[in-house]
Amino acid sequence: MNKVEEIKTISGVNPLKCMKCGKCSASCPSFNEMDIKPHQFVTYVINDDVEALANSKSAWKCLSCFACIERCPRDVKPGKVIDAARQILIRQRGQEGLSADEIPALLDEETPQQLLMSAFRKYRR
Amino acid sequence: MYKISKENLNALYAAIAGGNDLFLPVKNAGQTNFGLWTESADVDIDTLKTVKSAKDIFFPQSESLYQVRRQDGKLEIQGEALREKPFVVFGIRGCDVKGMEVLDKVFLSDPVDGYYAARRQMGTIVSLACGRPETSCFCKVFGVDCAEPAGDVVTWLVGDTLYWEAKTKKGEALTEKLGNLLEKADTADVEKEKEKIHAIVERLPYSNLSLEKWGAAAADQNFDSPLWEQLYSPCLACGTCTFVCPTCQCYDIKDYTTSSGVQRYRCWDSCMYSDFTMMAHGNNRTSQMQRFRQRFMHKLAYFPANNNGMFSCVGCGRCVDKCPSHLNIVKVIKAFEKEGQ
Amino acid sequence: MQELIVRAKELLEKGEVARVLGWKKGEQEYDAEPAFFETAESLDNFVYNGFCGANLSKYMIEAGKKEGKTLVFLKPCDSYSYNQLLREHRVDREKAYIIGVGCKGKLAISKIPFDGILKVSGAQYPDAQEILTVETLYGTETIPYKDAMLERCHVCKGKDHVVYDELLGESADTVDADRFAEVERIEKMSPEEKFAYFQSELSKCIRCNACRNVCPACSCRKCVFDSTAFDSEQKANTTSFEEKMFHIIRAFHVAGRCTDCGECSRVCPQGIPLHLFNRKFIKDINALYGEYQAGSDLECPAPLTSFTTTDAEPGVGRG
Amino acid sequence: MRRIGVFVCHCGSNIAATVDVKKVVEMALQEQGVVHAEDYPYMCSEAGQVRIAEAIREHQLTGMVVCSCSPRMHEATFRKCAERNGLNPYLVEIANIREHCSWIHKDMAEATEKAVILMRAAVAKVHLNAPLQAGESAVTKRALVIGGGIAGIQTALDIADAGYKVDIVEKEPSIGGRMSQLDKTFPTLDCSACILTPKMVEAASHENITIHTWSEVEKVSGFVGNFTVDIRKKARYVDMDKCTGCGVCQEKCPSKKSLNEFNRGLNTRSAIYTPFAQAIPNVPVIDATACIKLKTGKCGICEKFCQVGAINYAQTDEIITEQYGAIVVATGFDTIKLDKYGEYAYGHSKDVITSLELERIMNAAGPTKGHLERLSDGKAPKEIVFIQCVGSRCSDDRGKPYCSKICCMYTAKHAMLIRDKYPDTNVTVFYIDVRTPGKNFDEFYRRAVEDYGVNYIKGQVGKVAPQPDGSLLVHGVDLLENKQILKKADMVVLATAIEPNADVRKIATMLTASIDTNNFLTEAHPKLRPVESPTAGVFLSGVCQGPKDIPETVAQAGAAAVKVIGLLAKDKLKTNPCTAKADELRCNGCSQCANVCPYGAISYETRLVNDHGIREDRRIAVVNSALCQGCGACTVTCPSGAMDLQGFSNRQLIAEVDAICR
Amino acid sequence: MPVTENWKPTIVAFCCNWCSYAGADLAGSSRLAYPADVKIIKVPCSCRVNPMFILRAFEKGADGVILCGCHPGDCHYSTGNYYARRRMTLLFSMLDYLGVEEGRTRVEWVSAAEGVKFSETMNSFVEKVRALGPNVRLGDLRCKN
Repeated sequence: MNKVEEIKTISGVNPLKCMKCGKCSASCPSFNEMDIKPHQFVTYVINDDVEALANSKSAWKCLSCFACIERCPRDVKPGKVIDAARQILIRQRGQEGLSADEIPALLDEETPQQLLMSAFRKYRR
Repeated sequence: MYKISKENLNALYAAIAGGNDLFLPVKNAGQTNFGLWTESADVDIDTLKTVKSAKDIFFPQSESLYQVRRQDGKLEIQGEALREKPFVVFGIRGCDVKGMEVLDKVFLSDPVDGYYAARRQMGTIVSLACGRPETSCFCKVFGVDCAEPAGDVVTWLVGDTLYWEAKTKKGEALTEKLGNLLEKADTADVEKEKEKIHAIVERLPYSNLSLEKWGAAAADQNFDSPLWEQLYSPCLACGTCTFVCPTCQCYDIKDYTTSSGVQRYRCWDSCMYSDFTMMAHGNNRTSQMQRFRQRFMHKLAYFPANNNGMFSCVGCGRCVDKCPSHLNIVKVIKAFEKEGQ
Repeated sequence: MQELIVRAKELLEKGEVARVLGWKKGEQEYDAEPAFFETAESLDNFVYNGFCGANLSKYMIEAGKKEGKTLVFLKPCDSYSYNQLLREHRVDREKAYIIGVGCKGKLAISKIPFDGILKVSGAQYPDAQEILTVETLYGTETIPYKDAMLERCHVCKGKDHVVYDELLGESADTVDADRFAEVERIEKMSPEEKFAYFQSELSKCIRCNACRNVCPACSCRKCVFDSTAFDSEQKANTTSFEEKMFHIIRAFHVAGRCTDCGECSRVCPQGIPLHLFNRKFIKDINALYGEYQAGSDLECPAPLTSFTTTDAEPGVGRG
Repeated sequence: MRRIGVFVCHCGSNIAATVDVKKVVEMALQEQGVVHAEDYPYMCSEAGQVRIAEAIREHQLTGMVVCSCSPRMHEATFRKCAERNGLNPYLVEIANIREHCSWIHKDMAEATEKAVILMRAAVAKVHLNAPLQAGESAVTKRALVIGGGIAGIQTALDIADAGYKVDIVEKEPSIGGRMSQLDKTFPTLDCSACILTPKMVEAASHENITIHTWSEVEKVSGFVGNFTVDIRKKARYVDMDKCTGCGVCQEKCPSKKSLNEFNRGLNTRSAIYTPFAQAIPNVPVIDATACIKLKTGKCGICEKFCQVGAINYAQTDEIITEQYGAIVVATGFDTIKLDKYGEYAYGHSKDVITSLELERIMNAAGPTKGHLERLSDGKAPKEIVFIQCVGSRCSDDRGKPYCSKICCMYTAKHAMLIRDKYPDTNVTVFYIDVRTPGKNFDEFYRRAVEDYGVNYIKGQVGKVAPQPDGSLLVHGVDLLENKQILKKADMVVLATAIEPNADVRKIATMLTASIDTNNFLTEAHPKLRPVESPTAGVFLSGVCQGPKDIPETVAQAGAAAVKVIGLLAKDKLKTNPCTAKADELRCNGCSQCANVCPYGAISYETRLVNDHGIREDRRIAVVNSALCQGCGACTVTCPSGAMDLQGFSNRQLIAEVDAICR
Repeated sequence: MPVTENWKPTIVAFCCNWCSYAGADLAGSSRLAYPADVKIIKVPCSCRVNPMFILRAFEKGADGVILCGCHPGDCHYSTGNYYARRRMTLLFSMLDYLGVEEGRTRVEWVSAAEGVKFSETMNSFVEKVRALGPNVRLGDLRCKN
């Protein structure tokens, strides 16, 4: 399976459904940190450039807050697309993500719980 | 006379079935009817009366006559092949054998029915005496001796032994073929059995029906009797009596469209049905009373009138057992008997 | 029985009815036949005992064409059939005087497994016994009344008549089986087993039409299976399962109209349990469209001529 | 014996490229009764029809089969062709070898084999076809318009002007509909009321128009030309004939807390009310759920103050039954509910409003008397954000998959009006696309940008967050700049998707008119019959058929009116001759068929029947062929097969089955 | 008839004139392919389909029969498909009861706008019937020679 098919299978997203309304980007709390903006994710899939997406900063800046997934009017769900890109990367790298046992050591007062949860979601599947 | 023990009957059936088709009473879903013998068949020669008589081995309930095919815009007719393979009917009772005689009168007199004639020719009848006659039996009235039925071979089941006696050439040929499966026997047990059967027959409630009011003369005498109006009223106009009857011989001819053309077939019909002999102008018998009368008048008056006094009832009693309304030929005969007194 | 005769004679003599529809003594105790009685004397041959299973309601179609009222004796289950005919305008209530007679379960001679039966005692109404004594050519036997009862009586609809002018006689509670148990048993089979079962049963059918002609719901003047106009005429049986069309369609035509009177199974000369077709539809109708007893009333919508917008989809229950 | 002709159409290459038409002809000639078969490139063409005509004459055809496109396309063509040439039109059958064969199969052998079978089935059917004569039914020269908005009013006026009687049924207390709620109209910015009110008055005063307001359609039966409709006239509690519309009752009414529906619930009204000043009829209704007298029996103030004694608390709903020849559905639209769009804070903040609510706010008769102010604190908004496509173009279950069509234009209108009246108020429009096809539409939008300085930003808003200071923080994006935008606003206006009125499903069911998954009524043909429902005699006007602006609605209303006029102008309609018929010899008179007939077309009579010599009185079903629509429900209910459907008889269908299965 | 790889089922599809027949037309004009085994018979309404037609089709050699009508509530004749639904529910239940393979009968509601659904329905139905092989249980032997 090529990367494009893989990302479609993992995310369950049909990128062609996107109408480029930008609601995802408007909703994204990490928008300014991202090099590739949420509404652009699908373009990379359509253009067969999953590599760039997986190697983007955005892949790791996404907080998995799901705002874009919730609000997307076209059922395109950029959050799932970027998550799938991460998956592909993780699969390539092999198992070297965060494990549940490591979390207590990382805890400190300043770190928001939500961040940890999203980190866990991101790095540990 | 020969004999064979009951436990060896399967070997006997197998031997008969070599080179012949063997029809005999087979039990299926609780009912016994004549069927083709196979190793797995549930043979039942203890049941006195099969639901249907053995009639449909010679005159099937429905049979194809010929096929018409359309080939390149032309019609091509292909007749059904006549029976060529010999067969044996085993376990047929005296009344049903007598029934064959009635059918012969119809189908073998001019114009001869080729399909029937071929089957008669290829068929060997092995009859079986009735060890335990039933309440509804009245074959004696029609001159049938159920202790000594007709047939190519006659058999008696006495205890665990089947006695076998060939009566015709066909029967002898069959006996010969079976070779040493059968062993020689004397007639003493069979004679005793016959006596026993005759004694029972005397005690049967309908054994002494009087046919005085019937026969050829009845065609005129009984036709307008007011009794018919009383007798017919419970009749449901179903065809049970005709379809279980060993002598009813009416049929209808119909066409059926198949993937390969039109098939013309005939099937049993019943004079009890409202569409029996329906023609373009309508029906020649419009009321159920007329249809009901027809059936009994045919059996007891018209048939004897045309066949030297031979009735077309053999007293098997199936209609007595099976009529949903408990109407039957016995009640009809008795009603006319009483009328005269 | 005597009280039925007395009452019938009374009504006949008073001129309230022109004739009586009941059962007439046969040659044996067990072969009483449905009959019309037009005179008081003829009623001496009237009989009512455990063998009077025949449902007289269908005869009322013909009776309705005659002059004057007909007194008819209906057992509780027969009254459902009559009601259904009434609903379908096949009988004229004005021309019927209905005496609802008590029933203690009806017997089938075919269920008494002895050869050469000469006399059966214990089936006489109103004094039916728990044990029947059967004299035969080959000795005297006994059998419990219940064992000789028709299948339908084991799953009796109840002791109440749904239509009558007066009631005479007591009924007994005869239910000792689950009406749908056999249907459920078949439903649980694999398709192969089901097919084998029905093939075995239906291959016995001789197309005598007794089931159809006795059926009060099959009251068509001209059955489709006798009719060339539909190209549906069928008389022949040619294959091992050839009667399916007839039996499926017959059951379908009476679906929602069949009162489950059981006459079809009673009269089948080949002992085919035909009621299992009708009862399957009844069971489905009850489960899918709400409990429905055909003939129980004249008004409530029939299952196949009504609907709800939320009915189950065809194929409901499939895997 | 039938003499059947088979005509196989190539349909250019549409059929001939996939089906071996010569082979179909060859096989047709093998069929029993087929005396002629030919193929031709376009059977439906003039030349094709000439060939058919010649064949009918030459071969004295008594039946014909055309193997061509769907009967929905050209069955009528070929039937007319047959009729012109002396062959009863119902002796024609179509074998659909295009839509059902050549267009869906690629393999020529396979498609040809199927085409042959379809031809055989049609030939088998034609053998049993009987010549049928279309009956006639009278046309009731009166039309019903359901809905009294601009669509309904225009349709009614056009029909009435042509000289036919029209009734308008409107469920609200006044006609006028959505348009009466609008302030100005695009692209001309003329006052909505100013152009609508004259039409309302004209309708009310037209001698051919009867208006039933505060009324609903209860039941519809019958068929084209002969509908019977029950109309529920809801209790008004005010005598229409006595009331002078002075308005005193409304002033005096002590129950003033009911939400004002006309103002979209933005303010309140009295229990006795007229929805708006120009209401027609100008007769108030009493809201029974709010009226103290009706609820408790005490009060009666309006009755006391009414000088003409028009108040009648004892009034009840009244059902009137009327006959119509045609029915026009003009039930209009509503905005969708926004409860699934939590991110826009509609319902949380009073300052997030729908565009329709803005119409009321901008309107001089509205809740703020036309002053643009925040509903939360009454302050004039300085920053207004418009969000487009709220609930439109959504493929999820929160919104609608279609474009609501009117939002781009009314938003430009709103933006322009605000900038014109309040020049120091900034207006920002977040859009996905600006869609302005229409005469002077794009020019209008450009004026908003160029002349009025409206700030259009491409990008959908993600979230509207009410702030503690009462402002609204709009999380948007500028896709062209690829920048996220956080904008503080005083007011947010949502261009909410429109959807067909909630009642339309009920009405469609009553009319047996088909409806799509979005509850828009389906037109008979999307291009060629856009104002007709597939149900004969039912026509569509306005947004009930699909999103439309006012000029389009008025145009369609006129088109629907023309169709109605065309129908009512006929004295008789040809009825479908494919009706049910009972065979008196086989009918049991059991009444089962009547129980399933949706048209009440079956009745019973007792008559003397001669059944092959048996003469007796029998109860027999009789079908009223003017009422029967030919569905066939009765035929299956009939156990004896006495009831049959002409044109689709038992034997015909069985012949088709046999031909396919042989 | 022996089951071979080249065996093709005979499928009869009864389609109501107003919805499903038009849906089939739409499938055609949209070039949505489905097997040529499917042969459509036009009926005015799904309620016109008599159970006898279905049994007749099987008797004469059909391997599958499908009935398509307007969606419940959308019947052109307002109530026809509701009756059809009850009739077919009972009929199919009976056929299941007799041991006829379930995949040989089906009812599907297809509107005039559902060309895609029509095509998908036919594809899946034919696939199922093909998997079941030739219809033996409801066939009339007279038709098979």
